[in-house]
Amino acid sequence: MKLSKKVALILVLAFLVTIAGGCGGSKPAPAPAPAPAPEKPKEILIGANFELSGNVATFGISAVNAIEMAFAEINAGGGVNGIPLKLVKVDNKSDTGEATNVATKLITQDKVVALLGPVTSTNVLGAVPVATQYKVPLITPTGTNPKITVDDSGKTREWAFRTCFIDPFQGFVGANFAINTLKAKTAAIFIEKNSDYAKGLAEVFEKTFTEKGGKIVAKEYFVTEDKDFRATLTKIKAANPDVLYVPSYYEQDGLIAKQARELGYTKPIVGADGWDSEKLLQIAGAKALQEVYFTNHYSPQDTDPKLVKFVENYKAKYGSVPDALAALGYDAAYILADAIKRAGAPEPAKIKDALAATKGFVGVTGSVSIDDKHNPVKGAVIITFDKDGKQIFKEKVNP
Amino acid sequence: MALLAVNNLTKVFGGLSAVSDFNIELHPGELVGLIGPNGAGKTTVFNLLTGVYEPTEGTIQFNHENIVGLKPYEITQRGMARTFQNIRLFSNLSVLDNVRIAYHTHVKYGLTSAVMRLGNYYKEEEEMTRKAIEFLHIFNLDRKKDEIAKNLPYGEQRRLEIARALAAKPRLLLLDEPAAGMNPQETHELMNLIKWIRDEFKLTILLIEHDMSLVMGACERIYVLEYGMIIAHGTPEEIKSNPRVIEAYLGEEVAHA
Amino acid sequence: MQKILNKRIILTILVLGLLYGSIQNLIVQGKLNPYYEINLLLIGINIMMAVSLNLINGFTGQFSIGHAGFMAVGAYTSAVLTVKLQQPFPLAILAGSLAAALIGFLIGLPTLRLKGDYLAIATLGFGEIIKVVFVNIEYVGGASGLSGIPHITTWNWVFFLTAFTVVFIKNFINSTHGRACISIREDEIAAETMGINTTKYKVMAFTIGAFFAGAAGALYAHYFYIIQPNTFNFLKSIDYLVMVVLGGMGSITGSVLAATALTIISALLQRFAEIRMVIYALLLIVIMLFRPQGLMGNKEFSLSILERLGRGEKHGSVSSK
Amino acid sequence: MEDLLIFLQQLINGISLGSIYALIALGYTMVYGIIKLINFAHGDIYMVGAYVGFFAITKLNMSFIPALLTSMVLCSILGIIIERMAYKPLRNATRIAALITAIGVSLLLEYGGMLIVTPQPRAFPEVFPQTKISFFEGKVYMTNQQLVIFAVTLILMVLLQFIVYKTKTGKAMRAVSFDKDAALLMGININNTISATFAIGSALAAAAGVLVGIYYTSISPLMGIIPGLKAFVAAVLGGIGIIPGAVVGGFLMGIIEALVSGYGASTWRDAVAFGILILILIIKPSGIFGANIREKV
Repeated sequence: MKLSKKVALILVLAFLVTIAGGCGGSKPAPAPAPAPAPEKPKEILIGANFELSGNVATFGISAVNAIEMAFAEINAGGGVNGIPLKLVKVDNKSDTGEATNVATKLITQDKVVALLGPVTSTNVLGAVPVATQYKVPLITPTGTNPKITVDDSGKTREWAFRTCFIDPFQGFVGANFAINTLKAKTAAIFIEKNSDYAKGLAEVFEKTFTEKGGKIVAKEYFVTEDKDFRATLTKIKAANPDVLYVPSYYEQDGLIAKQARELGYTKPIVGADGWDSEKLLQIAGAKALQEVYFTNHYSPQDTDPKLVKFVENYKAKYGSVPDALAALGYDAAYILADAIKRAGAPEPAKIKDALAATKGFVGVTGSVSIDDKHNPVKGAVIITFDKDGKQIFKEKVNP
Repeated sequence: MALLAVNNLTKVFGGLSAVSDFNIELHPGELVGLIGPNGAGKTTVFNLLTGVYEPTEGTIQFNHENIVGLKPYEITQRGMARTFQNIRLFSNLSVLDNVRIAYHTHVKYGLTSAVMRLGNYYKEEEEMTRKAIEFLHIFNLDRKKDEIAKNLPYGEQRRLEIARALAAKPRLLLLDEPAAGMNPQETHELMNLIKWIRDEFKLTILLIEHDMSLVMGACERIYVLEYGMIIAHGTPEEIKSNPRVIEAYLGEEVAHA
Repeated sequence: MQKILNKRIILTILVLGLLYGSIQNLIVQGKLNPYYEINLLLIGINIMMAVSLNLINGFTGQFSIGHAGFMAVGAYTSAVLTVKLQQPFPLAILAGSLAAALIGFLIGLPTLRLKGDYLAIATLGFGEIIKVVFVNIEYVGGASGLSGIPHITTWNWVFFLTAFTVVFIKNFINSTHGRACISIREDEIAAETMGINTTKYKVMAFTIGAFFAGAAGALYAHYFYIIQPNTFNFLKSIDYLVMVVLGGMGSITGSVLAATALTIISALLQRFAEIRMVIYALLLIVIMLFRPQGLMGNKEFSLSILERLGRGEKHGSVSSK
Repeated sequence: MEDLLIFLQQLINGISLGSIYALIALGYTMVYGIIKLINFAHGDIYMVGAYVGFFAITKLNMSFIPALLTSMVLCSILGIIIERMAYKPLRNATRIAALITAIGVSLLLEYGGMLIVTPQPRAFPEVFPQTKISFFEGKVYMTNQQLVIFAVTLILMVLLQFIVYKTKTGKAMRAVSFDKDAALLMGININNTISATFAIGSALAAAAGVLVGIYYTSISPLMGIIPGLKAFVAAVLGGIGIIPGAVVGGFLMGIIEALVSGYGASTWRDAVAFGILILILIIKPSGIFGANIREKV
């Protein structure tokens, strides 16, 4: 017993030493001054600052998986301008302070030329000041809060970019669809209180819906960790809305659709791109998805070979169908690679300028152009479900 | 004039009276014993006097003040200290610290001077330590001042508890079976010590004890408790010959003493 | 005797000064990488949290697991002052600490009657309630948090406040007030019958602990640009509890060591994203199995140990005779 | 009338949510009752239970009952292993050291689980078809799954009461919980008794996991944290260590949450739940069913 205890202790210590050593080793040791000649670097270091543990690890890992896959594909095709990309992947524990910490580490320790991530707006807001301070471009695949790319005075933040919709657009499209196509007069909104994404979309939906003459009869909240929405849904059902707007991610969306139907709510439910996942059908069941519509970047009926290939490869590599976060992460990686290519040299300032000039980039989530507020301009489609719960194209909306 | 006057003290636990109609009067300088069979309610009386339990009925006058409803620390601050049947030392602290803590009520420096090390902090700490060592010296524990309390032998733990109670500078000292677990030699020494501290510190002492030799030898008056009621009260001689007491004790122990 | 103590104070100041000076020198010369600076700051903030929690848990023996709640109060109060009311930073720190202390006082008064696990669960509950309250105040950004907080916290602030916290709590513990708290941990009933107002001292320890957690929160908020209620969730409280237990309940130096070590370990493990938490979990289990009393037990490592060794004295009470 | 029906619906919502808290709380309360350890890992064993059920159904094509039993058996073994490896060496250490270890085990299960099964939520297959039951002309709804969970909770509670009060193991458990040293002197094998408690507690958690998988259809490696916490609160609410107390506490939590969400504001739900907990603790620290124990002086 005594002996085995000692052995265990030694093993753990050895383990730690290895890790510490590993870290020390990977540190760019006091390099003999920055290489003077702009010789071709061996690899281009890109920092990934993602939520790999903590309460939104699901999202972070989804996105980073897709990014790793994209990098592998790019490198298999010879890299960018002949130089392979290398992802330096670091966990921020789903914590804003850690996001700041990690961003600093990636830039000052690992000397990355660009940052990808984090996924949630709050964590991105913790990382953006660091990127700005050290002048390294940052792309968030999924941070929807307008403040990420525009500061309080309305000025565009030079070094921050995103490749997802910002809140206003999808909320606007969703509200128009509810009024025009669904002929809804009243609506209820069910908001994920601790999600910037959901809050932003809901705000715009409400504004647009009331401006067009509709009435919001119920506005309720839940938190991400919730699984049982029946109590609030009962309250919503009692308000008898023509349409229920739920702009969250598929796990909650699926549960809400299922439980709403169980409680006898039969009218339409409208959502946004967070609904896009194969798991939605498994969670909610086909019956619950009747009369469900959501706004998205692309349609699955799309036979775009790029998209088909992405879905297949992701499935093969990770054993599950990619969700919206994966698709957005994948595109963010390719948009970055495209910018580096156009920049000509892997230097932060040049990459930043190239990113800002992105025009008509075609990714798996549609065609992307970056506007002067560093937001993507993309078209949107409205998706609904057939009897078996398969996604079908409903209508197309352009920005 | 009585230092402690207890009238009609009653404590009911969930319908059962642990103590009922308890009356006692202690005069300054007295050394009084409280005896009775196991479960007679002696320790409950102590707990009522020191405010650990609140009485169901009755009054407790201590130094002409009604102390019913006061918190234990308030009663201690008014000059009553006690020891416990099942020794309650601050067992992970040093012997010295045990005594210094009891000196707490007499320290005047405030939080600010404690933290900033201003004002009387050093002077009072030094004074407190000196006093504490004096008390330890009385109980022959001064050489063990840096030992951890729980590492002391049983008899020394008992003595330390009394030293600690004394450090609170009481006028009335309640001792709950101070000789429990001691051998006759130790008990005899303890008896002399108790008498000595009573005289030296001008204390009044109320003593619970099972060891009849100690009670009979040390106490001037004795109260006998059975089923929560006082069944006899008098000088040791009177108690020894009281038939109800002999009955309560089956004659044995009293006859021995 | 006065002399010896003064010598000790001078020695303490000397060591602190040396530590401060050498790091400050590195920063001024630009030799300290910003990443190391961040982690140095985090170490300071974590030390403040761990030491203040140790006062409540380790010294006073009151099992509290809602410490991050007080940090949140300090962080939000100070941030509101600087962001919304444009007040100076020192005032914001003070206000944050006082607000946290006030909340600690208000919470402590009713709950500290509870003991052991019941107190733990009540403090956990209060921590969560504080979080929910911030989630529901849109003025401070609700669930998405308060952003745009100026980046004012510097190494100087952190160093001096950390040193102040440690010295304050150490001096408190080595006074009659501190010993009163310790006696509550040892035996509450005995303490009470020795004339110690246990409620007062429990609430006092709780309030002081909350005060420094509030200060730590204020420093945190003004370094990391944005705060949100979820930053201060119950897992954060657990993190600090782990530091206290790992370092040793009732050992200030233990808390300092554990806070430093865990911050460094956490930073080293950032790279090992997927297995980071697994390693952390294993470490916790293994350390507890081998040293359940924590690294330092309730011993302190201090300069006076050397002193005492020199005089051939035993460990134990600090009898400065 | 309309309002009354909505209230009835909220009550059903609350009871069905409360059943789940109650199921998890049962195991919590047993383990706490016997070794006074807040077994933080309990919520995670519930998660493991859900995953075992998931793989038993999807990969091994088991039907509901065999999958449930498999999950319960595997989780009891897991519970025993955890107890023997992580908690037993600390039985005489401070309770807080044991608590930290429990937190370590909890993190290990969560993130170790994440490594193995990926963090993505998985959709639990529909093992028995859901039917909707409606009352009052479709104004109040309920599903057969809610009924099953409610029934299982009550059955398990009665079964546990039986085990604890009528069987030899149960008597040993009570003896160990009352006084470990005395129990040892009476010839009770303390190690086996504690292991049995962990086995039963973990099996209960596993059952809860599988049922929740079926009920909510979505499972993920971090699914145990919040219900685990709430269930512990429920156990304290009812009087920790008391089996019917855990169930009543669970139902109470569920109903409180449903009513706060339904009539107040859903975002204040947790604050109200914890607020009530604190109030109850202050008024009656030992919980609703607990007996107040006076410290012997």
